[in-house]
Amino acid sequence: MSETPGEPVATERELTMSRAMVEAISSEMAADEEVFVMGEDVADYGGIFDSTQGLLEEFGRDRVMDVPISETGFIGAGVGAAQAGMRPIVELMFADFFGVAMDQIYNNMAKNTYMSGRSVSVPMVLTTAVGGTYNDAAQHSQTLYGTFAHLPGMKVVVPSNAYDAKGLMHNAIRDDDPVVFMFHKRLMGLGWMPAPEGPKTPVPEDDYTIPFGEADVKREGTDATVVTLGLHVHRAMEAADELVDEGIDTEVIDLRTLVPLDAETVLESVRKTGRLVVVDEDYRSYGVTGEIVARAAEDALADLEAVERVAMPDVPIPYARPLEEEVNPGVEDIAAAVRATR
Amino acid sequence: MSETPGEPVATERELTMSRAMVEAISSEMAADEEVFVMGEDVADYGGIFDSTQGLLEEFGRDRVMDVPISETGFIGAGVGAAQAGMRPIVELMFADFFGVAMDQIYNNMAKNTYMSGRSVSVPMVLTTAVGGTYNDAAQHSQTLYGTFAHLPGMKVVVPSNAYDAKGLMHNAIRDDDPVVFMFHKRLMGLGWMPAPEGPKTPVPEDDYTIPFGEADVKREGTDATVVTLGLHVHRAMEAADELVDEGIDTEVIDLRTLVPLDAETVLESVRKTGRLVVVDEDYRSYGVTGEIVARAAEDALADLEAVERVAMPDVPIPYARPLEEEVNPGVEDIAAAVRATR
Amino acid sequence: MPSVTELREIYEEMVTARRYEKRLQEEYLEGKQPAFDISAGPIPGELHLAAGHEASAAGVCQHLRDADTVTAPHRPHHIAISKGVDLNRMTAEIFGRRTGLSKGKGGHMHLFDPDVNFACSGIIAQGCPPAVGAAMAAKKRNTDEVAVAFLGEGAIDQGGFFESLNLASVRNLPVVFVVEDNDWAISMPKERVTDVSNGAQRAEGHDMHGVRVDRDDAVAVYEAAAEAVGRARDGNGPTILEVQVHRRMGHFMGDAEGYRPDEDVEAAEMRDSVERLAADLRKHGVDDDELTAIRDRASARVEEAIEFAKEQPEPDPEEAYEDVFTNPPAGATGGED
Amino acid sequence: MPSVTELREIYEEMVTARRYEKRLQEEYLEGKQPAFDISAGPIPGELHLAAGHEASAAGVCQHLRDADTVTAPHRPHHIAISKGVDLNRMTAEIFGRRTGLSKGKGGHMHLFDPDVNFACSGIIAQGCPPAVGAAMAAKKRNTDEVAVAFLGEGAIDQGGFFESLNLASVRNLPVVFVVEDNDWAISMPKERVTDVSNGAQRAEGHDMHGVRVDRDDAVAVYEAAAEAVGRARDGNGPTILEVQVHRRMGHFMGDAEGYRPDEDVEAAEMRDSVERLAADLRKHGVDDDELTAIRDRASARVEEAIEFAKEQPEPDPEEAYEDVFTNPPAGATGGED
Ligand SMILES: Cc1ncc(C[n+]2csc(CCOP(=O)(O)OP(=O)(O)O)c2C)c(N)n1
Ligand SMILES: Cc1ncc(C[n+]2csc(CCOP(=O)(O)OP(=O)(O)O)c2C)c(N)n1
Ligand SMILES: [Mg+2]
Ligand SMILES: [Mg+2]
Repeated sequence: MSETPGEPVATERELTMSRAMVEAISSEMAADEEVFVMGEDVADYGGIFDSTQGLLEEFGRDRVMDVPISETGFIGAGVGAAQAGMRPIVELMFADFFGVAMDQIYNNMAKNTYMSGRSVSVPMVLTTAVGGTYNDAAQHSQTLYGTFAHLPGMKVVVPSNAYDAKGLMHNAIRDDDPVVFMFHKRLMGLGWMPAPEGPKTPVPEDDYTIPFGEADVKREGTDATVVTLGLHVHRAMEAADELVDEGIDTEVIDLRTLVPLDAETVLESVRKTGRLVVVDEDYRSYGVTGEIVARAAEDALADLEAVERVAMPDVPIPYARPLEEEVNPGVEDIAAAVRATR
Repeated sequence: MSETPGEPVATERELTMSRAMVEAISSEMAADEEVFVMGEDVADYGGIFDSTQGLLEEFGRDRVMDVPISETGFIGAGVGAAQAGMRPIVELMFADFFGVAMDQIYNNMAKNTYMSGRSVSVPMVLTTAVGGTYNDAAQHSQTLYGTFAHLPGMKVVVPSNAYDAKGLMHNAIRDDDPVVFMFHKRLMGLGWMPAPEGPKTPVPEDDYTIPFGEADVKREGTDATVVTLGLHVHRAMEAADELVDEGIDTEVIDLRTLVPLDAETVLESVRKTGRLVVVDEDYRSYGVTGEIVARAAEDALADLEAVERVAMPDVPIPYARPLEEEVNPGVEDIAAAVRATR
Repeated sequence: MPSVTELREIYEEMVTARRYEKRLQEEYLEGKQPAFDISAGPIPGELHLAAGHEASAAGVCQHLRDADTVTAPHRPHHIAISKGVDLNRMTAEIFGRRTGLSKGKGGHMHLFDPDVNFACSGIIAQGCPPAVGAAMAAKKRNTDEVAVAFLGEGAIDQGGFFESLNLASVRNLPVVFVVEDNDWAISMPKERVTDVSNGAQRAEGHDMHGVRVDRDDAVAVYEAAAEAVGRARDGNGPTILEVQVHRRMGHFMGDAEGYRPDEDVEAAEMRDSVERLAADLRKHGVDDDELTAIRDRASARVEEAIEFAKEQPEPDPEEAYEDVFTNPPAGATGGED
Repeated sequence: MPSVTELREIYEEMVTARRYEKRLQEEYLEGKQPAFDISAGPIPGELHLAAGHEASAAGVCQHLRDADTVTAPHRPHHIAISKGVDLNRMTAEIFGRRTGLSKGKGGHMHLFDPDVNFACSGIIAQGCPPAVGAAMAAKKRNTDEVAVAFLGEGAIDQGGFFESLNLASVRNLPVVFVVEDNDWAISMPKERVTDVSNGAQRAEGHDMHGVRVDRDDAVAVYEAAAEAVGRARDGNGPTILEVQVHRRMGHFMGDAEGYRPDEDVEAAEMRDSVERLAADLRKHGVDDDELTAIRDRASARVEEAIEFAKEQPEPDPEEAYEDVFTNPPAGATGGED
């Protein structure tokens, strides 16, 4: 799993996902003066979702910069600084706000490498909070995984636990390309938004990287393949546990990165189980679930016996608890979909 | 096809797609004072791609408004005017520019109906030019079909010919919901960008509507189903003609609208042919081709014998002719994909 | 200068808003004890309270009619109350109930009341363009309606605000941009994010009018707004009206404000526009009994709204699939899950 | 006041740019006769020429070094030339050749030359934020490098411009925003889209410096730019520098300019900054022979670049799949078609 020389030392130390993410940032900032952090409320507040907690104290205001509520301005400034050779980590507070800055994100950040014939690089990390489950409604609950993954030129990373978050963040900062690092609020381990079991994991103190494009088989199984990411990795694992009692042995795959996509691991699994369930917190149509199903249909059609998609339906995300619970795929929805493949 | 009382009178009069589109707008403006047009260069210029040609002369500057290069400002103003009961037609000159105004488009225009529990409506048409083939490179050649279709709350229309453009535009303006009307530059019949054979069709002088969510079977066939939209309808027809000589009888489906999606017509065809080829000018991954394949895999898996996707690969759109030709799916690419399903 | 009757109305709106938010806060925190858990308790989601902002909304909206449009940001309650939004249904919405303004779909940042042309959005400055559009509609229809966009001082660095200024100015539209300057954008003090201490100065880049009310004072706001709204109504174009207000609480409930100096919090508490207006009213001969009566009436109305909300049913889960479209397509996508 | 040597350099850049674009125009239109077909002829895509804008770029860039950053908009050639972009490789790029600056992938709106820190973008005003970022990098690294963002007068209504002003101002960054005011944004005259006739006035909303050069005159630009660039280099913050220029042609090749009064075209042709500078040079004792020699040198350089470009090979189709990433992932998505 690790690309750094030597395996990370085994550890019992458990970290929340936010601590793990910050540890990677802090280590890279200490190692390289050119790495800096910029965003709204990243300094004194430490990030609304603790994504930069403690960095101001460690590195000071010059390297941990609060900026005006001007996402086009400061994300574009990140692009400019990255092209000048620095390695900015820029935070878009919620992925839902992408619409005020999307031109910088996808017309400059994502395309400049290609449009320049690779004479310039944009070694920038765009961190952003995603996801629902706490009733923040239509403008603050989306994951938008499909929206970012669809547009070429950005690597798109979605960690589901602390161990991965640290390794993927190290890789993101060291990568010479723009990386969109989408962290799920519910996984961060915030005091005011308890995380489920799972994302808090043992995390080695040393640096280590997790390469992009390597999905993680979280649970091996022979009867059905559940492909998912982010928060829903944990829900899928819970569903898989539940299904054991019914004699259904589920394989659960955590994609970890959407771009690059590890289609091979998905295909291998589908060839084995013949049954594919894709679970996504993003909208159902024209997104992640469609892509994964299409990959399987293209390359493993003969083995495919059943296909199910479990995703946010094509509605804006509602506010009231029973409504949000209805649309956000739950453990029971996943279990039912697996059953439906039989 | 028509929802207006009585069938449109048969006609020999042929119009370009741009003339047909403008005819619908003009007729609706004459009928309803609340319809107006706003955008960059929509007045004296008549739209860079002739999408508003002649409207200034007919309706004057109050109803055909040039506006500053402030897409967030004027698209958002369209939302406000629509919520106040007017029926604005707002032009985003190129779909590629969505990133400077996406928040108004998908956080207000698309979501306000739902977020208000339908106490407000947003009867607005967002027109926008899409597509490549003339070497306008990475920031002016995209279709972004998948990007718009993925986000719920907007109806997404992609006409492939003059007859459809008029009927769909009438429907778009009369619809009480936000409609994104994506017209392909290469189909408009511009003097300086010759259209292929096909989009110029007979167009009745009377008003008529084409309902959303009804795909058009352009060509019946028994051996393979090609599902596509926009410019590539014409390329698929050409490929189908070519394949006849090889004894392959291809069905070609023009989706016409992505939201709502007429999955039923696609499924019926796939159940018949067993072979599905999806052709799209948008990027391959996490977009239209994945969705259509997934629909077929979900609901017609048993009938599905082969699946192919022909789309823009996941690269920004290159400038030089041989490069753009390589990435933009051509007639030969489509024919080859159909052959590959056998 | 507002009449005494108007002063009483303004006062009543302000104490209604203050009382309302105090009660919301109590309800919100209930069930979030001892550890604050955003997903627990009777009120879902985030909650941004506006205690200390009331003078701005009350002073401005005194000049507005139901037909005039108001757009508000993420901190909308005081503005909604002054604009005359139905308090019962608004509260039901905030509690996530089926009879809420948006049937429980919108929530506290997405309140819509078309009867009084009120709407809000949770995205910074993005209420400005729709307000410009409402003003555009008014002008096209030749009415004398106006539109007012409220936003925070942190929002005046956002592109959508500037584009709105320019569009309003070049088209001479009847719109007023009311900037509530509470010195903070979450944890970021104003001077960290802009060099301009008076936000109304942004007007100078657009040849439009800009004025700042430097005290947290409803009467001063009323007077400045009289001019700004009057200018718009008379067809004389847009104005930026910046108003000094004070954030008496955290940015949202649960914000411990570790970044904020104690003196700043104390200062905000000292400069209480509600108290100031009460003193003004006393000067105009309104006695304490009458003030108490107003406050009691406000409290009663607030209690009624909260009672109403709590009695309302929650929406059924399947309702989540409704209301995406006003004209739902026959074979609509989505719905299944 | 520029020295005579500097004046000569400025003149040479201006005539190079003028000549260059004349030749590009000829090449572009070749193969598009008799009917204009955008997809025909040796130069692909759109072409936005800058004849009449030269004084701005030449006057400003005279103060810049290779290490300074310049971002340009959709009309970039004169700026690229003044910044010292490699003319041969730039031309090869415009012709869509494999040895072009971007290997034929970028085209005329997406020219990148990292050797002289030049980049452009086809999206209005969106070169401003990256220029601010380059200035931020310079400041963090404690160099005295500056960044200059060029844009049109139509672009100063775009949100990204304002956000850049504010960010540059509050962080006191070494950046100059050069607004080339040619009175037109495609078919829209300036007064139709903003009330502000002097774009430098936008600075007032941000407490930053703003200055307008009201004549299309390289010497005046040089002097104003000396101050603006000097201010940036000395750590004294950003400036808007607006420069009156003239659009001598259509917005892009193929634009028949039906919307534009004949007098406006004539006026643009009369006010020729190249001629004006030649007259200045003559006043400084530079004789016609020398001017002719400069022009000949420029022409020769232009011919060489065009010859070079035409000799270059086109890219192979498969090269389309390369260069998406600097660190391409092992099992990359994309590629297949
Ligand atoms: C475009 C966008 N960026 C960031 C946010 C997150 N956010 C919500 S409120 C807020 C601070 C707003 O400050 P201000 O405008 O001064 O209003 P206040 O909260 O002080 O009333 C921020 C940054 C957002 N909602 N939208
Ligand atoms: C965000 C965005 N909106 C619209 C356009 C289309 N467009 C290209 S150039 C142009 C006019 C620009 O005018 P100005 O800034 O004055 O520059 P000029 O062309 O006059 O040099 C427009 C509207 C664009 N490229 N980007
Ligand atoms: Mg504030
Ligand atoms: Mg211009």
